[in-house]
Amino acid sequence: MDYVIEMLNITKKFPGILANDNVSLQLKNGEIHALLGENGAGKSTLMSVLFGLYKPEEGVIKKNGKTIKIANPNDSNKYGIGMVHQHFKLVHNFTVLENIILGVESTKNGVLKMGEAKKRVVELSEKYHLSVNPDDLISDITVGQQQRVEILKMLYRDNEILIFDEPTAMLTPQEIIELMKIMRGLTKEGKSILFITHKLDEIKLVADRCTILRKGKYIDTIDVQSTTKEVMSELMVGRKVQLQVDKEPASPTDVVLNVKNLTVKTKRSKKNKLTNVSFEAKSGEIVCIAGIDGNGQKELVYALTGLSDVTQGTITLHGEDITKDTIRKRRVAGMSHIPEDRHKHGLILDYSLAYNLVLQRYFSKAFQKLGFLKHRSINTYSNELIEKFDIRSGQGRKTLVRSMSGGNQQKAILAREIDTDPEILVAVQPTRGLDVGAIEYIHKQLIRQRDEGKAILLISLELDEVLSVSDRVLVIYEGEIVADLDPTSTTEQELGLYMSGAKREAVS
Amino acid sequence: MNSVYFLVQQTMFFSIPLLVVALGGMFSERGGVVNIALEGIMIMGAFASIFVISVLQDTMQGQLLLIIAILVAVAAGMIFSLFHAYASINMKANQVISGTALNMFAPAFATFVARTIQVTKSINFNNTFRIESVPLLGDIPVLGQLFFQNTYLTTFLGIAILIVSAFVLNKTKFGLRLRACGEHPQAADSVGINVYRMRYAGVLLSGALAGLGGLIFVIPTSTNFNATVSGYGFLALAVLIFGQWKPKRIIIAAFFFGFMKTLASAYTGIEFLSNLGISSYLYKMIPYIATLLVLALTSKKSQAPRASGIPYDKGLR
Amino acid sequence: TPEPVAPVEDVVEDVVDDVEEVVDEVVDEVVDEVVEEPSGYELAMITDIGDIDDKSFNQGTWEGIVEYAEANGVTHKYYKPTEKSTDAYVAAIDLAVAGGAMVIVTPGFLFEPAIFQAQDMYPEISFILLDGFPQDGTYTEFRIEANVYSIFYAEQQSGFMAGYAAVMDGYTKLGFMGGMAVPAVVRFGYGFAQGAEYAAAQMGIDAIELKYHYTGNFDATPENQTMAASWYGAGTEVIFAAGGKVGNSVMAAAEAADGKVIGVDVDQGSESDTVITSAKKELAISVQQGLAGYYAGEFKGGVSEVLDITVDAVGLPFATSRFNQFTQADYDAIYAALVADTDGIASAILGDADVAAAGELPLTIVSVTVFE
Amino acid sequence: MMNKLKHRLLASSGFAASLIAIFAGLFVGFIILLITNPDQAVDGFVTILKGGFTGGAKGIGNIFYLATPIIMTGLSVGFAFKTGLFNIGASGQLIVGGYVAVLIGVLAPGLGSFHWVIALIGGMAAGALWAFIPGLLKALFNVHEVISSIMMNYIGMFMVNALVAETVFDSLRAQSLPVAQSAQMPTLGMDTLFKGSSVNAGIFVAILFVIVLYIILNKTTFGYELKACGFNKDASRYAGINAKRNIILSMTIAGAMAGVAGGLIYLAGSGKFIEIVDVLAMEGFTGISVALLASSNPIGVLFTGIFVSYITNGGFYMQLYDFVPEIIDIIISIIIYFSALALIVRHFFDRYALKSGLGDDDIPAPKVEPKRKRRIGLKNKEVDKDE
Ligand SMILES: Nc1ncnc2c1ncn2[C@@H]1O[C@H](COP(=O)(O)OP(=O)(O)OP(=O)(O)O)[C@@H](O)[C@H]1O
Ligand SMILES: Nc1ncnc2c1ncn2[C@@H]1O[C@H](COP(=O)(O)OP(=O)(O)OP(=O)(O)O)[C@@H](O)[C@H]1O
Ligand SMILES: [Mg+2]
Ligand SMILES: [Mg+2]
Repeated sequence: MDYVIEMLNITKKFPGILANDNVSLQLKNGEIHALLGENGAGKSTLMSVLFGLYKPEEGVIKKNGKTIKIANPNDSNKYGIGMVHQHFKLVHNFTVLENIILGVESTKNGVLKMGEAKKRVVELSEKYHLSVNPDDLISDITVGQQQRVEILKMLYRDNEILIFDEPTAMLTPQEIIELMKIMRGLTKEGKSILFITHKLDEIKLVADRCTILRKGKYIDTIDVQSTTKEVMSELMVGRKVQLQVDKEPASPTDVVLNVKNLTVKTKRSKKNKLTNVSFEAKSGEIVCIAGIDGNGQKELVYALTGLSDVTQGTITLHGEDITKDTIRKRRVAGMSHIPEDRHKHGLILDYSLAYNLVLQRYFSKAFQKLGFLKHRSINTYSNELIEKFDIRSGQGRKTLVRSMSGGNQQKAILAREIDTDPEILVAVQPTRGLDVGAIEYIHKQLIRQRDEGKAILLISLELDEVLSVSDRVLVIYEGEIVADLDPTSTTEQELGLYMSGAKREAVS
Repeated sequence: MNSVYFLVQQTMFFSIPLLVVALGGMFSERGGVVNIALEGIMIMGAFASIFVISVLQDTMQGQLLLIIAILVAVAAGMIFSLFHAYASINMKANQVISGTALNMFAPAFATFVARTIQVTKSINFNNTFRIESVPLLGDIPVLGQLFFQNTYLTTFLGIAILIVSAFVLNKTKFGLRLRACGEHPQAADSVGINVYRMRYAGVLLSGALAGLGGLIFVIPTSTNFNATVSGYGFLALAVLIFGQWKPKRIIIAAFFFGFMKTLASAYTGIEFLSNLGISSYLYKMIPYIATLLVLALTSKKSQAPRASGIPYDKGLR
Repeated sequence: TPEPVAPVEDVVEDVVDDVEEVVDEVVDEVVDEVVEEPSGYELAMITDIGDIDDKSFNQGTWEGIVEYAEANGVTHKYYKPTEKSTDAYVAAIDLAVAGGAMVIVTPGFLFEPAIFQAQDMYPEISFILLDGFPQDGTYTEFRIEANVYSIFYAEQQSGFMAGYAAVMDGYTKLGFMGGMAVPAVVRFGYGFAQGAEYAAAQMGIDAIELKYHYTGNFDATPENQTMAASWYGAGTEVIFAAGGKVGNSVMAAAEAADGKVIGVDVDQGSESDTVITSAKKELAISVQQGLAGYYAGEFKGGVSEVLDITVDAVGLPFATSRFNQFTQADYDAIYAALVADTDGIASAILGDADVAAAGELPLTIVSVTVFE
Repeated sequence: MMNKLKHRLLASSGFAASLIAIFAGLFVGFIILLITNPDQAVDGFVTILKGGFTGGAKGIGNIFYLATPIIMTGLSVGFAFKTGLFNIGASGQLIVGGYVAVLIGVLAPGLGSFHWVIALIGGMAAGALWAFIPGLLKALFNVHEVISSIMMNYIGMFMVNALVAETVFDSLRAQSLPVAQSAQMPTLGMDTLFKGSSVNAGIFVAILFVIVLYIILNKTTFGYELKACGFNKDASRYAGINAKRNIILSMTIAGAMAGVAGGLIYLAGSGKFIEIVDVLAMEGFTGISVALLASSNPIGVLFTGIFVSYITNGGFYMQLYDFVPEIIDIIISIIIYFSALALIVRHFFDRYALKSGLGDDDIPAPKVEPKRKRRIGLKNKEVDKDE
């Protein structure tokens, strides 16, 4: 059998953890090979080794049977290996085009020839339906668009071995379908793909084979067609996982959050980011805001949580007008917030896990007296949360959050936000990047919160999640709420129509 | 009109060194290395080149000697900046500590060497470099008097450096890669750019320009070099930030500041200003206060290169 | 698996042992040091604000010491205090003594309180204090002991001659840039203005302009250069630069503007062709005389004197000056008049103690514009 | 318990690394000594090593005396660093603080035994005000604190020159007047213990502030907030922390420290005065080295301040031999340079500590500022509310 790439007996250590422990992986020519594993299982690490970002302590890499040395990304580029990273590697104040050509610029006497490059990028983006404007700044485009830029970067380089590290985490369902098509197309052109995802559906849809890691160790490589999702998830987690969310119908009571005629306009854009948005969330229900990325979700969340100002309208929490309140006041009044961007907002990467776990509560009586931190309580409390939410890391509460895996970072935020016992929990993409086991757990938590009488506002791009977790679905399109739906009587297709603006209903 | 000519000519003596050194700092910081050693590098550049001038001036004079001095200053600045590069890039050292060390080392070293060689630390030189009037250009009415009389080769060199710097930074492959390393070195690394090498290039360029700046600074304003550049390296750093790390703004900042400094020092020779009866202390403060005011009005969007000051560490997420 | 770390008790014990050892050693060394004969530098100078090459009194003094010491085969050394404070000066004196000093020269009035203390601490050491008289730091107690020789200079006479010569040489637009308004600099400036006045009266000139400023530093800076350039630009013909390296900035400006400069303290004619003359203050010579006295057993201890033109301590270096009209005869005449104090010409020159600011000098022909 | 101590020792690898830097720096210094003056190199070197001890009790006293202001400026710079701000303006804050202290010290002699305390508080307030301005400019207008602090250095210097000339001027010497006896720092008997030195209660004031700042940074919610802002402004805003307020407060506290430094210098009674000279106060820049050598840790600042003073004194005594005195500046700068390199050594130590199976729960908390700690400086993030 001819393998394009073989990674044999790879071992990679980090302080306090064996990220890869004698792991092997063989990629066949022209296949899509999925890599599955819990958060922190070592998937990204393994791929980074292949891409030359990390040097393994042990193991060899072979290409077409020949041992090769990959010391840095230059080498991997040379061998035709490209990678879309889980944490994007884009320069925020460069244009899309500049980011794509970076490293493979075409020049004349050292001077950039941007015109030609632009033409090629436009061609590529049309060919693969990856629509982006080459002249936009990265900081001005959505995460989904950034993802596309990452893919274009790889295509622009004509790489033959493509690594996708959780490329779908940020995409809309339509975009995911598109991406799957693209990936299939790419393999037809003779490229081979390594594909990391936590979504078993996606694996089922496109992957040929799948290698499973657990806690840094190699578990198995399976044939996707002949293996069920249940088996896969069991191999991955080491126990049976419930893939279907299981919940009683909601019994909402009094209104917790009331949003009236909310309008947000920013200095930069002429159009309103939000127009006359009104809705309410009651205790005991999960209200979901569904929509394609960039339709005002961010502005809505920022306005609700106080991260930015409101142009017009009111927000009331339990009857109290909080429209002009500070972030802290809203917090204390019972609003909890799982932010979309965990690195920007959710965590202080250079604080310990313990310090991060009290980020929203360090000032409360439990952790502070007369302005002095009660370290003992902080430490006990964080140990509890770590235990309760199964947050895995090298050095427990003393781990620097920066060194934790993406999934575990997310769990830390969840633990913190849920455990504050909020009146309303604003959860933005709470399961992004989590493994199925963790997702199961999070979903259960959300539902438990609901059942305990909390109101939950879920902002999600994933239709699956929207339909299975929520009790009520509001669809947002271009800054307006265009539908108020009952998830039990709605299909993904219908939802898609509202989300794309093809359909709308009058919402009070 | 005479005092206008005077002010413009004089402004150059302040602005051009600030401009050149700030551009040097720009290359370093856009590549991701904070360089507060500009002051020290200026001293080293000035020291080496003035020393060479003092040795050669009996056999050689004028622009040729100046060109040799320029080359020496550039070389000295680059060599000295290597220490900063090594510490901040290879050793992932704290860049402010390394810079502080170099700032302390340079004057001590210049004094030490000068004293070991010639007892006193000040090195005298004959200024044979001033251009009374540039042939042809100096005769142009008004413009000639403004820009092409009582000037130095280095003034034009400074302007040329500005143009080249702006071009290199924004239009070339090198510039693109350098900027990437200063904003997001992981991204640069992941596309096969050698971050270390680019950062070395940035720091070395800053060494070259700061070394040159030291020479340009000393020549028009004294007849000897005394192991100091009077804090102008730090002012250049201020100009760099004032200029928001962009060449076109840096020149505005350098000229604004230089002009204010000129006014503040020249007021006694300008009747209208000296008649205002403002004390010299206040005049001395004006450039700094004015800069603060302008900054307050223009800084809203200012943003340093994101990765500058952070040693590049592959393992970092 | 890594080696197990030594039990912590052991570690601590080791550390304590080490520390004890080091302390013992240090104590031994200190004792040795105190007992040990100092290696010996007989002549010492303590520097103050500037370095020994400040083109001002540190440098002048040091050059005098070096010259004397080399001519007479005496060991010599200068010491830098850790900071500018009386205590630090005293500590530097201690060090000089520990280094074997027999005579210590301290340039500048800042040493007054330090010498006030040191004269009692080290009665066997001789001190030469330039530009100052020992006092307690608050000007309440002044006292000079037999081991201190205090020297002042009549800088106003030197300045006077410079001003006189400048006007006699045909200049009518003058400038004065002093470093800081310390007494010696002020005396130079006042003398300069009065000398110009005197010459103008003698020549029947009815208007002389004098721009007058203290730069606030003793350095060569672009600011100083710009100010000088602006004066030249506004018509000033010659600037008397009395502030160490400020002079180098003035010379740089003069070279660009065809202006002229008058140097200070030492003959600065060699530093730039623009220097027409220098208002000298013979620090070196007076230091050498003081040292010679010491070695001849005639140290002028307990004496404070003002050295003036009668002992050639101030004046112009005529031979190397670049005058156009001012002749040797003119020079000799004014020199003789000052020495003889003809018509009270020398004693009439006002000094820093007589007038509070340059603007208050009683001048009729010279109009002084003071830039505060 | 013993186990814990062991971990602490290992974790103090930073200290070991600093020692390595010092040895390396001294070694290079020794080589320079050997090259320039082989006969006396050993003697000269020993003198450096002995630091202030060469001067006996007096020398020891002077170590503390010279250390006092640089500990304070070190605290000033270090505290701001912890909040992600680079206070390069300690020099201006120091001189403004020094001036107000002198002003009170000269003009208000009726204050009795509290005189020096009030003068010091005045200096502290003035320094605080001087840093408040860059803090405010940063918080409200996003003006980079480095540039505004540099500007404030010069403005402060010129302003104090003008004010001294107007208010407390000793016209005979162009400097400030001596402060009243009651405004001088008490010596607490140290003048007899360390006879002849200028050491005074200032060192205890410095130690007091070391402790106060350590507690603020490590034990209080305020410190938690400040450091959070330093690490990630967006996240601290998300956590409801008022970043703007913190920037201003942090700068103000930093300025207060530098202001105290100024007060301690001019109230020391060592015969030091504010001169009307256009030169920035050196102590402000030395503070940068002191803070950085200590990784901005207040306790560390105490030791590095004393160390820098120790070796500076060593350099002073080295003048007993035939060396160009600048040699000591060269050696100190080399030590500082090596200490920058030493952080990598320290990193290595930390790794070792982790790798050697000590990854259990009892390792002392990784002191909050690993890799990113070295991100200093000239970074500027908008603290603006709108996105
Ligand atoms: N640079 C690093 N330094 C220290 N530890 C690291 C580093 N990178 C990864 N780790 C640790 O190695 C382990 C594996 O991380 P990795 O990112 O490979 O997980 P993953 O399988 O990609 O997880 P996820 O699904 O959450 O992305 C984690 O425990 C993580 O904390
Ligand atoms: N969870 C944490 N995250 C970050 N830093 C911490 C954390 N806990 C403690 N620290 C820091 O470590 C230092 C030591 O705290 P710690 O509570 O471990 O002290 P201790 O000596 O163990 O005291 P005790 O056990 O009596 O509380 C504190 O000053 C604090 O700065
Ligand atoms: Mg991953
Ligand atoms: Mg504890």
